[in-house]
Amino acid sequence: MIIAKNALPGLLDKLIAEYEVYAPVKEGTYSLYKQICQGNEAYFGYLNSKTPPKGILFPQSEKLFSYSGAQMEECIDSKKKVAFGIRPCDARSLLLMDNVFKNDQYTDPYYMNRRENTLLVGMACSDPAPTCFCTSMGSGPFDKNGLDVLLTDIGAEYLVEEVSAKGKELMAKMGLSAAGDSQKAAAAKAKESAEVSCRVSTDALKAKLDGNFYDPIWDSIHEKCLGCGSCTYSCPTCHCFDIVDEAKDCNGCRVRNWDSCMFPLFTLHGSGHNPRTSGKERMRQRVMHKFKYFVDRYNDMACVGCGRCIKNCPVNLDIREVLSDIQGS
Amino acid sequence: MQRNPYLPLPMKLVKNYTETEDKLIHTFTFQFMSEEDEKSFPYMPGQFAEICVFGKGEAPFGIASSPTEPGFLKFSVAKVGVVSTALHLMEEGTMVGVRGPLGNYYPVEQMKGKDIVIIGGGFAFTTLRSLINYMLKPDHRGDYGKITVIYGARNPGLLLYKDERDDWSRRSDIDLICTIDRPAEGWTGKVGFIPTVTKEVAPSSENSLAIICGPPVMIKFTQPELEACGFKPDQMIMSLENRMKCGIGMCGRCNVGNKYVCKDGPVFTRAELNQLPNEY
Amino acid sequence: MRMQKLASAIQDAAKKLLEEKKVDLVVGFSRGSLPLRSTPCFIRKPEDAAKLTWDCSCENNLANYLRRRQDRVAVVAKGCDARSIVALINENQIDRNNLYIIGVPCSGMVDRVKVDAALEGKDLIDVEEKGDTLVLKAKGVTMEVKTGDLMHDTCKVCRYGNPVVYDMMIGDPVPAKPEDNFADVAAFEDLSPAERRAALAAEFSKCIRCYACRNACPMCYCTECFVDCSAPVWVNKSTGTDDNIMFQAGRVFHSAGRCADCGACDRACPMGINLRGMTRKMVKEVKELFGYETGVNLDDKPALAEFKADDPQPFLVKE
Amino acid sequence: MMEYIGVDEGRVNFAWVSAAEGGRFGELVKEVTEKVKKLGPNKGIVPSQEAGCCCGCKS
Repeated sequence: MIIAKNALPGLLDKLIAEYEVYAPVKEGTYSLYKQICQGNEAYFGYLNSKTPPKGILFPQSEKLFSYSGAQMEECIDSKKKVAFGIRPCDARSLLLMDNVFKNDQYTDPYYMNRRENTLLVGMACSDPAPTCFCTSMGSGPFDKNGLDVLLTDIGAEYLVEEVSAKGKELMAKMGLSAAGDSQKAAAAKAKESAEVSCRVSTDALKAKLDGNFYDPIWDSIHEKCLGCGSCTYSCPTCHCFDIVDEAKDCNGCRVRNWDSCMFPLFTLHGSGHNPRTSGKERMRQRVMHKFKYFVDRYNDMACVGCGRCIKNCPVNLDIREVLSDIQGS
Repeated sequence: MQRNPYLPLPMKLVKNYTETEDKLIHTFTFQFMSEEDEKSFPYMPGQFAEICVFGKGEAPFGIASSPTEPGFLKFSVAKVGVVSTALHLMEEGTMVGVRGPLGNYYPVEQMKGKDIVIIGGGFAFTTLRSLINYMLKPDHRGDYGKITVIYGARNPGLLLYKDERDDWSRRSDIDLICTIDRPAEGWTGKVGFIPTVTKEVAPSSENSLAIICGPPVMIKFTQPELEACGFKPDQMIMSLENRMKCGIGMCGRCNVGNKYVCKDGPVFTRAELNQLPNEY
Repeated sequence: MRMQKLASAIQDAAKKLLEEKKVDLVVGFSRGSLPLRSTPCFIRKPEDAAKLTWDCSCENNLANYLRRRQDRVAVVAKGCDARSIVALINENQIDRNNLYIIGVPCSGMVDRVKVDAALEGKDLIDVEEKGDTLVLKAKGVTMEVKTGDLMHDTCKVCRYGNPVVYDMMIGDPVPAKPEDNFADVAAFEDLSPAERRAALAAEFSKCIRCYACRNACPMCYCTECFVDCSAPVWVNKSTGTDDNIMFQAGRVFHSAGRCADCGACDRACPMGINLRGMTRKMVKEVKELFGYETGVNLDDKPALAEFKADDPQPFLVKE
Repeated sequence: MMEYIGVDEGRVNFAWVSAAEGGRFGELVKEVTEKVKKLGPNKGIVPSQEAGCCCGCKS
């Protein structure tokens, strides 16, 4: 199907009537995923948002339940949502996170409930950024898996391809005109021309990480890292969280916040002992978790190559260089 | 959708008993509110639970009571952080939340037909008490061979479960050896660090398993003594402690190597630990 | 090409220091992995000194890496780094005789946020320095911009471009800039409390509590930061706007008389929040009340560590 | 600084009272209490519409 660019706000308004619609909104020199009230607030000028759309399903601060004394009241959000304009790499990150929030014994109701009630309307990347390396991490500028609908920019219009049954059912209600052959050809041409310039080889990575825990290379890798949480909080596949209570005497709520393995408090024992004392252990944990432990447990690398950690690092510590240094050592 | 794993089970504090002379460790007894609550909490020795003090927070503690003692849960807690301090000041009758049972448990099946050596140090004797009571239950006792318990602490005032220890020392089917680091007046038992006492007792490693719980330094020096007695890595079982929040293998903080201490542990054999980096 | 001359001068200096074993480590900048980005680097072998570079994007404050070091270190320090080093020496965090300072006069570093704004979100592919302008190349866009327009706000009012302390100076001093009149702070002060609250709420609702501002600041080195403290909970760890503001206010209070206004917090913030809006208020207060500027000379004691009889007390309630 | 980030004037007061000046301390407390009472309840740093629930979660 086809939708004209200037008709997009109208389509969004139709969606807003039925769903909570999240779309990238312009915020100074970058865009963020926010819930929009009108279609025209959405802005697709930036290639990708500053912080990942995982915040829609796994918000940075989320009330698990509120209580007064022993009376507890769950706050599970099961409203119908649409994440509009999500890039293929972010969609893949949600697939990776599903492994975490639904393991063999437990299911996280907060994330999974939202996950089942959220439709992912994706937008293909016509010109990927120099920091993108999604094709090396199992995704791609036009990769469809994880998405319900995929929009492709062909000049004045978007080609709309339904990917999943839910996507088909959603788009059927929108009453869009069918796509002509010329538009389909234009979309195919756009697909060819979208070329991810950066390649990161990872074939020797897992084998290397299996054996190099005590390798002195870790001393040099972390040296310029300031230990802030900027990379982990802008990463779509980082899922670590902290649970704290916010209460006055015995009324309050239990809150789940994002947490980062780069903070010392992450592993500080009550006795004061901290297994990860310095930045070296913490940086090693971050790389090991994404490229070895996650692979050991879920057979996938916890990275989709979106490049946000490269752009947001205050000291330009580039994960691509870290990976090539490790494989080269 | 399954039960929400983050929601604790309401329980009532019925006993807040000061366990040690220096008042740093209290044993708390919580009572289930209903029969069906108790059924939703089937646990085994070695597992732990997150105790939620409303208004303060949540913290993980090993379950000290044994499944063979129905109706309540016991925890021995040292006063260290926000939650444990709030627990220590809690009057009996207050409601708390308990989330669990979490983690794996001592391999009771694999221990059947074997001699068991239990070595506990300091206040890490909670889950060991649960295991001992579980094994001493009349219909379980027959499954296990000789039980030797070596339990040490800095001074007599720090040894937990005084009355139970007297009962165990009177029994013939369990060999309890209590030791303290330095001589103290009025103490008639052994004196010496746990590694030296282990050397003296020299438990035979033939068809037996050793379970060690205690501060890392104690484990570090006791392990070679056991190896000297012929214990192989897969015959030594340990329980690890790490900072935990979710307890269900999602929040990503308690991992040692690719294993989550809260879900794949806290009980590991020395052989498993040898494959993991020593980052704990 | 002034910057190229500086870069090779720095390389030679570092090479000489390492060869003569005067220092074990040289902390400087090397080319970053992105255009117009340089990244801190640690040189231990003389032959690696060639990696060192100097251009208008060496924006990080290297004083962060010099605290509590046992080995002898040389650092390539621009004006603001030197002030932070002096402040840290005054607080006994750096041992002066273990530190060799290679001073580099700095006329200002480029602000990435301003480059993004100029390119309207397109990614920078290449950059070329031509005299005092920069040619920015992105996909389908090439523009030439005066470097002065892209400079950090800090650098526009920086009066200490020439390092205040150094063992060796590279390149000729830069002309001093006019007195800083804290116009931005005065403008914010003139707003009504309600307007101020609304402006701060809008700014700090973007904060994701990644603590890059705290970790990039050379003066923030507490072992347990008040944010991580759980007994008592000074600030909630969730990202409520009021908690974000209280976190930043707490941080600013702790930097009273210690903040050298180097702008490292602003540069590190991924969300582009104007943190200096708050920190500079404290710098202005300390300057007005005690006539004290941080990190300007070595024998100064930190402003709040000493008192004089004639210290003004305008804030006391007069009965 | 507190006023700079939006706390209304008059809510933050400093005074230097020696341990001996009991009377002066009493007066000061009375005076500050009246001043703050006139200002009314403190609406907090963030405009009220967002400080509704107890934590920062937007949900």
